[in-house]
Amino acid sequence: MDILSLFVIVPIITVIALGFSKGLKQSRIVALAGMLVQLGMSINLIFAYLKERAVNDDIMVFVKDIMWFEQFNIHYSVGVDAISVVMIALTAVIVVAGIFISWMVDDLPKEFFISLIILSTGVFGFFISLDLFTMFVFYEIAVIPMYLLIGIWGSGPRENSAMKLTLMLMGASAVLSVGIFGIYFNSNIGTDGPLTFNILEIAQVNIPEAAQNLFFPMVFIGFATLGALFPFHTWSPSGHASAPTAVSMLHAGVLMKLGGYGVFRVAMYLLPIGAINWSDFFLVLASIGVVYGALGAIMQKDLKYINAYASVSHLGLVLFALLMFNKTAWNGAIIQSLSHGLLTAMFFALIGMVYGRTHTRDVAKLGGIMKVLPFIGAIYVITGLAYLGLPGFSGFVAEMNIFVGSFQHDDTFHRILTILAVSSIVVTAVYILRMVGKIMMGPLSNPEYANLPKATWYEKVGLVMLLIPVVIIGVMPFGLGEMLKESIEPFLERLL
Amino acid sequence: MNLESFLLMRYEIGLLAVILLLIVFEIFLNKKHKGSLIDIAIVLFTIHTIIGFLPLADGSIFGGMFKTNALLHFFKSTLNVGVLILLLQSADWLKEKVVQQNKSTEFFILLFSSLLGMYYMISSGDFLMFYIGLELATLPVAALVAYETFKQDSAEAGVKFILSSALASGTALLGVSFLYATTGTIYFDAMAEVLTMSNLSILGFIFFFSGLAFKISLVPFHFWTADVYEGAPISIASFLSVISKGAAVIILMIILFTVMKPLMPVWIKVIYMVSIATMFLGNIFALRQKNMKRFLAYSSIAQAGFILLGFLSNDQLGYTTIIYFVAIYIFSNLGAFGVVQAISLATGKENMDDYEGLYRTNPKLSLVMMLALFSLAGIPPLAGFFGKFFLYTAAASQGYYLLVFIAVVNATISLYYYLLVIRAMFLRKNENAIPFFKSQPYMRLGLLLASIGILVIGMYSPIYEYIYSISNSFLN
Amino acid sequence: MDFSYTILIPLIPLALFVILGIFSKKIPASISGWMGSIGLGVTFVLSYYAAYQYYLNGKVNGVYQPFIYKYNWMNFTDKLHIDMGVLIDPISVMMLVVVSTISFMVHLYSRGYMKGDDGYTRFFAYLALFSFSMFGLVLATNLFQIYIFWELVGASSFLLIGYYYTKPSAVSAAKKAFIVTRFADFGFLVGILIIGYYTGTWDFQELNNPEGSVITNWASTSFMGLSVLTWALILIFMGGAGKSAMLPFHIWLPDAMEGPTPVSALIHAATMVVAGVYLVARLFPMYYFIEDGFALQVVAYVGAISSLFAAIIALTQNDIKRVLAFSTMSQIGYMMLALGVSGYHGHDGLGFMASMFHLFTHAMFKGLLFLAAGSVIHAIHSNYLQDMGGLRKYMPITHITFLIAALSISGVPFFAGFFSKDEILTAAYENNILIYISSVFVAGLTAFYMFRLYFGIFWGKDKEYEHTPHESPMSMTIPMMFLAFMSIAGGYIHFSKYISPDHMPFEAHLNYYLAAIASTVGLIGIVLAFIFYKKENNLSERFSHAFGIFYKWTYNKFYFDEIYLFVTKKIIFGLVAKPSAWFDKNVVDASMIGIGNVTESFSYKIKGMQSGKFQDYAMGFISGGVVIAIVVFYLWIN
Amino acid sequence: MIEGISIYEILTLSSIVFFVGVYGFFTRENLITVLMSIELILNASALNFVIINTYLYPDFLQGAVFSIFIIAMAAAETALAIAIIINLYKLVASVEVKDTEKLKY
Repeated sequence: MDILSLFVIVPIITVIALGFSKGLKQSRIVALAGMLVQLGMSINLIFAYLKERAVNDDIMVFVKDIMWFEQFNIHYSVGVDAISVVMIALTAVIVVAGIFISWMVDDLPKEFFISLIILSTGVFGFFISLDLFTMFVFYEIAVIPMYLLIGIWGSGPRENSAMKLTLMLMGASAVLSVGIFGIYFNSNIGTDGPLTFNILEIAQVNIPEAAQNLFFPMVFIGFATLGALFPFHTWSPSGHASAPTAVSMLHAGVLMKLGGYGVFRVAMYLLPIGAINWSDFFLVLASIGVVYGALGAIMQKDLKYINAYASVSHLGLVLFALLMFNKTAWNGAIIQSLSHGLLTAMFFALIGMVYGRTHTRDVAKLGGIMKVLPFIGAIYVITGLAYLGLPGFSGFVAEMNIFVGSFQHDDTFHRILTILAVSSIVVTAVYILRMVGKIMMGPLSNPEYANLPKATWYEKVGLVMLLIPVVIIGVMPFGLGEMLKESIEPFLERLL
Repeated sequence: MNLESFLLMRYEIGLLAVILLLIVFEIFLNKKHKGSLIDIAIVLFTIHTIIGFLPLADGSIFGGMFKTNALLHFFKSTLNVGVLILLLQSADWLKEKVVQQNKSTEFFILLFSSLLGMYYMISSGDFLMFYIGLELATLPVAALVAYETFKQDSAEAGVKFILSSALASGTALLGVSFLYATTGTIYFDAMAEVLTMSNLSILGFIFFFSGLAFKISLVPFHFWTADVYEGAPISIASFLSVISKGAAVIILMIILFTVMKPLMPVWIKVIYMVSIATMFLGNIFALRQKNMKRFLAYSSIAQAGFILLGFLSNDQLGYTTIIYFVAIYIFSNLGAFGVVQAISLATGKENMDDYEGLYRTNPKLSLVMMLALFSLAGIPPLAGFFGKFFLYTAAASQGYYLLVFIAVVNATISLYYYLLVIRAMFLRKNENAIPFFKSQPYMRLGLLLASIGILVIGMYSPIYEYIYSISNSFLN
Repeated sequence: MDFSYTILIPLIPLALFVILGIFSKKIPASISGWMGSIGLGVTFVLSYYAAYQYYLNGKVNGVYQPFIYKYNWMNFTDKLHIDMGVLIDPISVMMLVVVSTISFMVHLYSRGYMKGDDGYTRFFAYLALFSFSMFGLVLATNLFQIYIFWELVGASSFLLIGYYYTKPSAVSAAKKAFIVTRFADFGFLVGILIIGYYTGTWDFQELNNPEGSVITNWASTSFMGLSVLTWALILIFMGGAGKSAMLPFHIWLPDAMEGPTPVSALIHAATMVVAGVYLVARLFPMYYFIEDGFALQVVAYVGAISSLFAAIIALTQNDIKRVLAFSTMSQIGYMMLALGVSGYHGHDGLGFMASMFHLFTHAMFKGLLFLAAGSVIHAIHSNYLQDMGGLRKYMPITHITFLIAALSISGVPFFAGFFSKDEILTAAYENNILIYISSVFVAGLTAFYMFRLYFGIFWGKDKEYEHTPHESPMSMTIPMMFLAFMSIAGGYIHFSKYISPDHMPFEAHLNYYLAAIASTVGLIGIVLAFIFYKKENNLSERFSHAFGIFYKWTYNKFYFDEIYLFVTKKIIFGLVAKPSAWFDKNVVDASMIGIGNVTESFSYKIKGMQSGKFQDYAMGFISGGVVIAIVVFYLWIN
Repeated sequence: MIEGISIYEILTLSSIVFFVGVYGFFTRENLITVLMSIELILNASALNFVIINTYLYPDFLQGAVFSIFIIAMAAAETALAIAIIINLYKLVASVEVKDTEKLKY
């Protein structure tokens, strides 16, 4: 068995094992065991990758290719570069943390963990796929469990939120599929070879400009909807608000990253001319998203809504950076994906903990929680500071890469948008501090809160697991940046 | 003519033997043991199905009126498996409701006759055989639709079905007569050689097409579908929606790609329009349905619209995807209908609202339903996804990106209403949920087979490759 | 010479922060206080040792040489990268001394001041974090490193202002401080980006080299009539102005006094707030040479105006910490204007030197003022002047040290402030007479409001105290005494020997003529304060009535807070954020939902098609066929 | 082949019969008369086959044979339809079209 396919097989085995387990205690242990194996493998993968990279100059390493549907030339084809490796690690961390956070899920625990792990299977599969078809399959596998996860274990208007989320994302994937067909049927232009879904092979041909112009927006919107591109972001706030904690974590932390990753891996790599021709248009949308999401977050009253709009803003920055077409910005985009994934997951976990204890997420009703829950409060403040881009945390590294990269364009259009995007750091500070200040600090808003139970061990483990990589990236960005840049290079070359 | 050439009709002869044996059993079986007829029928049909998988030569008999080839063998076997699953799913219903009325043998005879008609219809080599097969496939079903003689709905559905289908076959016949007028022959091969594009032939095609479109329930020839499904017994609705529709799709494919080949520029346009209309209307009507049978009726209308995408690709890719999708569709729809059947049988409830909270009481049934619906909606890794994806590919291969776009939008709409059922079963909690019940072994086996089909056909690519390898065979 | 040990100066507080932060629950208060103090004591010693070593032996051919130890932290592009490292040059060493002194003293002082507080360990953790950040800022080798630590000091300032986090006013002050400075940092960051793009480097050595390509090529790209580098410098100064509470970003500083008083002393008087000054000083060659010092003019005027503005406001405030805060702002304005009027070579660099000198002395006496004020507040549990009076009897050490500091800030001869302020006035006089006049006026105002405080607190009538005030414990008074010593002795250091823009020592002489004017003005201020406030009388009230509206404006700090509130609440929240939230809900989201609703209602609209009457179905069947036929023939014929 | 009458007249006739049948199908309110209309439609087709065979392709009897089968099928269809209608009559005591409108939408 090759090292990558295990990332799909282990979750599947876990799901099967979960099928046979009974009750909360068994199922959470099974889920945790499976995902800890996954986490161990993903850490191992980082080192294996570094070792392999030293001797292997291919764009992708650990490539494994099995013919699947011969007539369509569909392969089960996997391989990774640095970007997928770090994304996989991110996913594994968040999934494990998510399991810790849902340690006490009471309703249908087995089904909960099954859905969660199926979702993560989709995500893992997506990150290792080199074949557009396989990638698309995993993409949809990742989206669908969301419906059940939000619908069954969610809160508030969960049914409508789940429906909106699923339909918008599947609608986006529908648009994406048209784009994929467009790529597929142009994949042998100039060569006499068969049509192919393989990303690396398609990258060898130059799809005609007219086709690129037609299909780029489809592929881009298809992926970017998942990355909360304005104005296709509205599934995200309500979806997040209704989702149970671990799902919000996984969703904002990982699933939304599929968007940026797909844009990078598919849209821009395979349709470079289209990307360049459309970049201005989408850049405007992404910049609007950055500022607009931040402004939207200021006005929200529900903690999860705040965070959801913050995600719109931060992921807008990812798309924004990707559209800048240079190494620094792309490096920033990827680090931002990682950083945002971890931080949002932390935020959602914290919100979940607060909500689980106080049964409200209304900013106006909360206050002074830090006094009662010092650990949660402290982590909340740290997360907030990290989120607004404080040096020493991953967010800073990401944002600075993005800003410096974006600043390499010296025309007025890019300058204005860049400065607009930079201004979001101020607005981010406003809403983050408003939230932190209101709910964690200040006098205790409700005397009943004085006896809230303290953070439990599994909550602490979950949070600390997420915090560690945030700090590591923030303090020691050098290795990560170099590792990523090497992998970015071949993708960037297509655009230049 | 010799025995060997008769053996080309092995399926037909086998099925006929089953029918005759059943009549014999009916005559000689003690009245008290009439219930065991069901088991006998199932066993006999299983044997027939298994024999069907044995290899068989290609060929044609009766001067080309009856043709057979690898594709048809495959498809007949697929229909057999479908009918077998259907029988398994309806065995309990027969035992509980029909045996008392002493009508179970008729049920099998009518059902198998209809299947026999389909065999002949898809194997036909001229319009006469086609017509006879079509009528043989349709008329017993009409009787079956009205089978629950004590129910007004059933009778009403029967009336609607028989009258509408008579109109449809009348129209189709008029079309055939026009085609006959332009070419002077009713043989497929001969007609294909001399058919040219002319006003009369086009008119003939359109009339003929409307007759078949009625069977596939394509918009605007679909109106009967929902009413008949709702009124008919669930097994029959299921039969209409999977077996009957599947057979009609195949013969439509054969006729369009062989006989009507000269008219291709015309029928491509017709298929294009009808496909869009069918997808949209089917979906939009399905949105607000509360009755599960009606719901599945509209959903199957919409699915038919997707199938048409495969017709746009005039090559092996197109044929393969059509057959592949039909096979997948049969399993998926049987899964859905099977669950509806099981619940209806246990509780008499057929409305979506009654399904609320079903997962908490009957998790396995709900899971089968979910698999079936997600397969219909085209969610990976279930078979329906592969079927739909390849249909899109077929259409896109000819550059019909706009149509593919419309189709994927429709797939999203369809996801909405499939999710409504999922919502009722999984998301809702209900005090008065359908209590836990245990289905009979036949039903469980039927659902299991359908689920396996849903899970395996898509991911296991050799099935697709096999279909691909035989899909060309009907052309010669 | 090897200065690599200076890397320990930031690292010791960092280690302290990590240990105290993680184990804040486990470590008893008594130990954490000592840990912090000893740790900072070590940095204090190291800093003084570094200063000793550097100022005595750091010269080669009469020029102070920079010593740089750095490693590559993050690469952006081929050229642009961030280094983390240590830059030892005259001003950074001077800042090390300032920061470590004040920080050490504040640590010592806090052991007494914070005694019995719940978050004692947390407090020392924050202090350690701040010290780390500030040292990092001071020692930065490049612009981006400064920015990184700049943000970190902002964050630690946020944490420390909001230390009493259950108090809403503290929380909102903390938020305000962070957001206002963050807004200013936005400018700073854009400035950094501009510099990075147009010069390809952030390294101070390359940027500041007067013969280097950066400075000589300043005119190569221009934007709206000015060199882009000038814009960058102005934007960078915006960041500096934010941190240093210059107009119009000063509004956070008075509110920041919500933090514990030692914090005010450390951060909001002595060290962090002068970061802006340090930043301009750091980039001084750029400011001076690019576009003939246009950006430096901006610095000068902003400094002068802020200085005057703050001094006027300070006259009327009743919260003693706020008076000190405005005083700080005013003094930093001094430092800024001194930089602004400075030249580069030789004696022209007097302003630069004076600014650094004043930074040094100001840190000592302002730190002391805050510590003394803290001592007073500690004793009577109030910040307000009305609640104080006659305390000299109860708190002799506080009284004396406060007096020394007040004399020093007022520019009374032989105290440290006299020397540094005099150099500033001299530099201003030589360059810009308008700024000079304003500065002299400010000197008078300073003396007046400082002695208003002094007399208000220590003289006048005894107030009714709940319990008799008593002198603070030794842990608090010893640091005060040390700073009092420095507030006198600091003036006698020959700064021009050590610090100059071009790193070449020069001789600066006291201009007795100007010194006499300044001293006289200061004394007039003191005398006026004596008349007004020595004894209880109604003079001050009569005067405030006489000034009427102007008094009211001053008392309300010229309504700056209200203007900001209006802009943020009404314009940004009300006219931008709220509408965009509304737009999102009612247009973007509604249109997505609308698509679904329209489809569904369409479904209900057309349900009549399925009328239930099979004859209608037949009609549909036939007419459908006819329509297809019509369309096909239409299409086919075309 | 009838002297003096061309294929057009007969085809016109069959078309008229077809559309009379269709019209009848649309408008009759009694199920039995609807069934009769269907007979007209089927007869029109049968007529077409015979006429086309006779006038255009007299060499083979394909059309004529076809028409015989049509007649047979029509009979079967009618028998079945009547049976179902009778069953309906047993249930609702009516053979009116309006009594078959329960299932809709």
